[in-house]
Amino acid sequence: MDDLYRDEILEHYRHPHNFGTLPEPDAVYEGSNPLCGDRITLMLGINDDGTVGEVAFTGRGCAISQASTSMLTDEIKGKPISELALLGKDDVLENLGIEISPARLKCALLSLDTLRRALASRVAWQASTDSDDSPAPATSAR
Amino acid sequence: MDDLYRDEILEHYRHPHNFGTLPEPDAVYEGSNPLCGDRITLMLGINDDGTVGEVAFTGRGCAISQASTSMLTDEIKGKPISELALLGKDDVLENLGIEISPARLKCALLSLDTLRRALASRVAWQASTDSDDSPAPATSAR
Amino acid sequence: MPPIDPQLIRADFPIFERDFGGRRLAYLDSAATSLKPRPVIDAVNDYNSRYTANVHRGIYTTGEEATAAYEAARVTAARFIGAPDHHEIVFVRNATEAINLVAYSWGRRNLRQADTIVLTELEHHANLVPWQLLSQEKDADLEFVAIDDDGRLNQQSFEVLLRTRPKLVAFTHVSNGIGTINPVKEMVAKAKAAGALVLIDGAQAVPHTAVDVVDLGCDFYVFSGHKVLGPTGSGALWARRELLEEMPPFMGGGEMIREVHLRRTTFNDVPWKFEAGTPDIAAAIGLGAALDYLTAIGMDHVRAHERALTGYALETLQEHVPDIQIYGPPSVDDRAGIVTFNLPGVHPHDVATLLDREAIAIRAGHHCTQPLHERLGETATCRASFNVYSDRDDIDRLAAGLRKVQRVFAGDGVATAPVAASR
Amino acid sequence: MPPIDPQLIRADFPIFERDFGGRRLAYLDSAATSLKPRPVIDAVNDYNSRYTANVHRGIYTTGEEATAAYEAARVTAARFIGAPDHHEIVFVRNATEAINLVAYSWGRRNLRQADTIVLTELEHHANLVPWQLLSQEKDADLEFVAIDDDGRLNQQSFEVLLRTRPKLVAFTHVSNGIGTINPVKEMVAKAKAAGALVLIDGAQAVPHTAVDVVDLGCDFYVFSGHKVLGPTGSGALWARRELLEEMPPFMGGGEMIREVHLRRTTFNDVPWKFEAGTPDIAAAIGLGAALDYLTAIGMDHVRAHERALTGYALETLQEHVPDIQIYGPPSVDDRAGIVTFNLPGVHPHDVATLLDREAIAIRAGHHCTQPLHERLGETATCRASFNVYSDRDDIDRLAAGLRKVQRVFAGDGVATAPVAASR
Ligand SMILES: Cc1ncc(COP(=O)(O)O)c(C=O)c1O
Ligand SMILES: Cc1ncc(COP(=O)(O)O)c(C=O)c1O
Repeated sequence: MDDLYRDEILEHYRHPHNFGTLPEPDAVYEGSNPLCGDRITLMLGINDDGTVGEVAFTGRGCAISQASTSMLTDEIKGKPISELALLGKDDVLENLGIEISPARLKCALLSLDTLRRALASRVAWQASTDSDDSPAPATSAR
Repeated sequence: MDDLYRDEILEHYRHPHNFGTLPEPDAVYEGSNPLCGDRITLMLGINDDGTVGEVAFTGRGCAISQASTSMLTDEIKGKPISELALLGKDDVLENLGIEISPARLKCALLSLDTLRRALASRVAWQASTDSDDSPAPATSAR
Repeated sequence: MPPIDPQLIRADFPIFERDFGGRRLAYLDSAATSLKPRPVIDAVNDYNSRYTANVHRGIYTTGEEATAAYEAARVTAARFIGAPDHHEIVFVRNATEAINLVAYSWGRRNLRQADTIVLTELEHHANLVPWQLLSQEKDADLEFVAIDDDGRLNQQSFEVLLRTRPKLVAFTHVSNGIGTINPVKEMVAKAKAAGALVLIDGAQAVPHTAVDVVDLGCDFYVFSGHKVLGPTGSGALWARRELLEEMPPFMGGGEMIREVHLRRTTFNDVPWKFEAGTPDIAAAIGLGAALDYLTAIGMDHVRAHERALTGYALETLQEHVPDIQIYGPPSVDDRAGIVTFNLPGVHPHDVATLLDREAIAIRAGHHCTQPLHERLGETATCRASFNVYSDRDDIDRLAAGLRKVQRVFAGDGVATAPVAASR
Repeated sequence: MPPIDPQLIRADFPIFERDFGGRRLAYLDSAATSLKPRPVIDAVNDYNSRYTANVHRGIYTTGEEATAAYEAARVTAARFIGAPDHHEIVFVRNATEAINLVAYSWGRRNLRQADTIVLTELEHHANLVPWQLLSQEKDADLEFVAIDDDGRLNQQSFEVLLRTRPKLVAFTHVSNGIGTINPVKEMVAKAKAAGALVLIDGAQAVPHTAVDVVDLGCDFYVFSGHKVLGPTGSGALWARRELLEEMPPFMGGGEMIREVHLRRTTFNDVPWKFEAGTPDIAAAIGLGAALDYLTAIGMDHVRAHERALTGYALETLQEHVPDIQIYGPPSVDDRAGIVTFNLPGVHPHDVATLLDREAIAIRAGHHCTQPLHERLGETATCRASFNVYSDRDDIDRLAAGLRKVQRVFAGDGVATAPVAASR
């Protein structure tokens, strides 16, 4: 079984990194996978230089979705947000480092999908307001 | 092939007995089998003593339905109408004297079905009028 | 001696000959779909390779054979559920289509604004969404019988709702979510006394217990063939003949007509009025074979076997899997061959994935019963469900597999849910 | 060398190994349903005996295999008819269900009182009755393109009807009644120019000729799997993605939902939004195998083979069967592998019964095209129809059989219709 749920994944599941909330996030999104009931809320702080500052997430779900989110939050911290668009499915799967069957792909990719939508909602929200100090609206996806 | 379409059937088909119309029938019915397009109109004269007098039919259809009707009209002539209710599927098939496959059963039994409905419509019509000298209404069945 | 020897039965199911990493399959997802025995596979095969033809039209040998086999399956289906007249059996793709047929045909004709339909919180989405669509169209009301904490329908809530004098009451015979066997006969009697028509969703009942629609006293009864050892694409709607005769057609096309003119059409007799187009002939014939197979075993034996197995499963899991949480009625008398559970701190999807490595197939998710899961306070659960071919070995393997899952997740010795963790 | 060797092809169809009174079957009713080749039979078998499971839900090996095979069939079906996106393929039971789906979902949402739908007098009941039901509900109008005496659609009549600016134009690609191949692409262009959406009934086209829905330019295209060497219970609706996305659901239930609450539901993405309940998994997988089989042969070869065979049939029957009356377009360019005819003085049912004795299967009746038959002035006709496995021998046997029928009916030397007789 170790190849399927290697220790690192279980470790992230049991002790997720960046688990919690940000009081004033610059981008927020609640992603969900209704078939599984997985649900995560991702929050990003964005620095003036356009890099990711603080990151946090809350939510419930399976080991795969939780570990994938935990790993992704580690990965994006400090990165320019312009680079985040380059993150793809393969990066997420590489992080996990285990074989993901088609039925579990949605679990693995919920983190990436939520990140993309958080960034997109920030863009949409920036376009609709000129203020920068009220938090981005949290919307529910999918 | 002879067992399937014995000469007698073909003879009835080519030269149907009692083919034609009655000017003043006491019972009339147009029966049809929409799947085949078979259609016969059966007309009965009924004597004062309750026996079948003249009988006639018109219509188009396959050899089985036409021969079956031709034979049936021969058979009922002179019979008390009270006895006609006793005529069943087996009598018709016996008349034909050949094996009828399930798909052709409707062709074979159209004659009997039309006879029954002609008698039923006469009863209904008698119940609804007290006059005896106008012909029964021709209604279309099935 | 047990009435059913699963060893012998399993020999009829070719899937058990397949090698799954050195093991035979422990198939515990029979509530989703059942495996197929050889007589069913052969019946489908036979139609596809020896007498392939359309039905009701061909005046030739294979056409008559196909028609005879198709209509014989209808007679078999009628007999299997105690329908007095095989003209009352409409072949459909599955239970879902059967319910939609009733909603579209009977529902659109008979439901009026502010009329009420009573459903229950236990329903499969198939017995919920069609009524939502209908009630939205008609501006009618839906009401729901509540579930008690032990997973049974609250009869008092039912009786209160009946005071609204609903036009229709529709509920499941057996819950696919937690296995509850509802007291259908009594519920039908109450609903009829309140003047309602009653539809029963028999998708999880027909495979597992003897059903007699006349004895139940209901108006509509539906089931899926693929859950009762038959092929996918088969299923049946039963309804009382007068109802079927009054109902307008659902789909239009060939076969359901009597005479067609450009601007007007007269319709065929029941049940064909509801079977537009070329039916799934192979599936219907396969369903007939499945029901014959079960009749030969005897549905009382099937029920006894599954009841015993369910009891064994409840005991074994509770004894060998610490902290397991099991949902649904505690007594096997109120429970079909379905055991729904959760392991604290482990998501059902992870359970299913790890069990799959042991060639154990269970279902993880909401099982198409989201409202029930809301009621349970869970977004997902694990479900093990049985059929004639299931045995104690399947359950022993499940228990061992669940222990393994717990050990994997314990890791450092504590099974902690991430919800408890915090930055 | 012919591109298709029916001898070789026939070896793939087990039904030809069956003995019919010492003869092999001359199956000339392919327009009703096609025979099934071994790869299709095996694909169904395989699902039923090796990886039986429900789709889209099971987190276990067989569930993933079943899902992969089912969704692969969708991709195959999309490619087979040139659909740019496999999400545009909705699996249905048959062409009839596909048309009803469009009538219920698109039609009830978009059709208004006094709107017009243009159909043709050639249509199969499947492409007529659903529109009658819809137009009755909506108080909309149906108009019908006339048929010329040679069995082709009158284009002038079509253009006149387009001036009513219909909401929808629906017509058959190939007539199952008399074999006419309609000039679909030009008709679509005219209809689109008039602002209509266009639905094409491809039930008789997909089995016999290469189809490219993008090239045709239509909005909806439907076909049945069982006529294209696939299993009964399979079929597809193709529609442009935007249309499918805008359309409300047809049937409600599992699989077609995203989130279900007691009183409100959100729906799944297309195409699953339209696939409520457990689909006919085995049939869809079998359909995929059928389309792969035909792709390997090449649809251009299929068409060339059937075109040649149709030419041979027209010649042979006219030459060897005195007085035979043949309906439909004279040129094989305008005619698919369907030859419809009558023997004067012999009812089609009698023809079919007598041919059956020779193991020749033809169709006798109105072929679900009563309005066309009214137009022909016949209540019934005989129809011989071909597929890849048909050959000249079938046609020679048909011609000889028809001569025999004529001899039986001649009897006394004259074939007289009873209509001519009189008391
Ligand atoms: C042109 C045409 N349309 C529709 C149909 C209906 O097909 P099905 O019965 O498979 O729904 C047929 C088949 O008879 C057909 O030939
Ligand atoms: C209780 C119940 N009703 C209805 C259904 C729907 O069955 P199908 O998907 O075969 O239409 C199911 C199957 O999941 C069920 O368990």
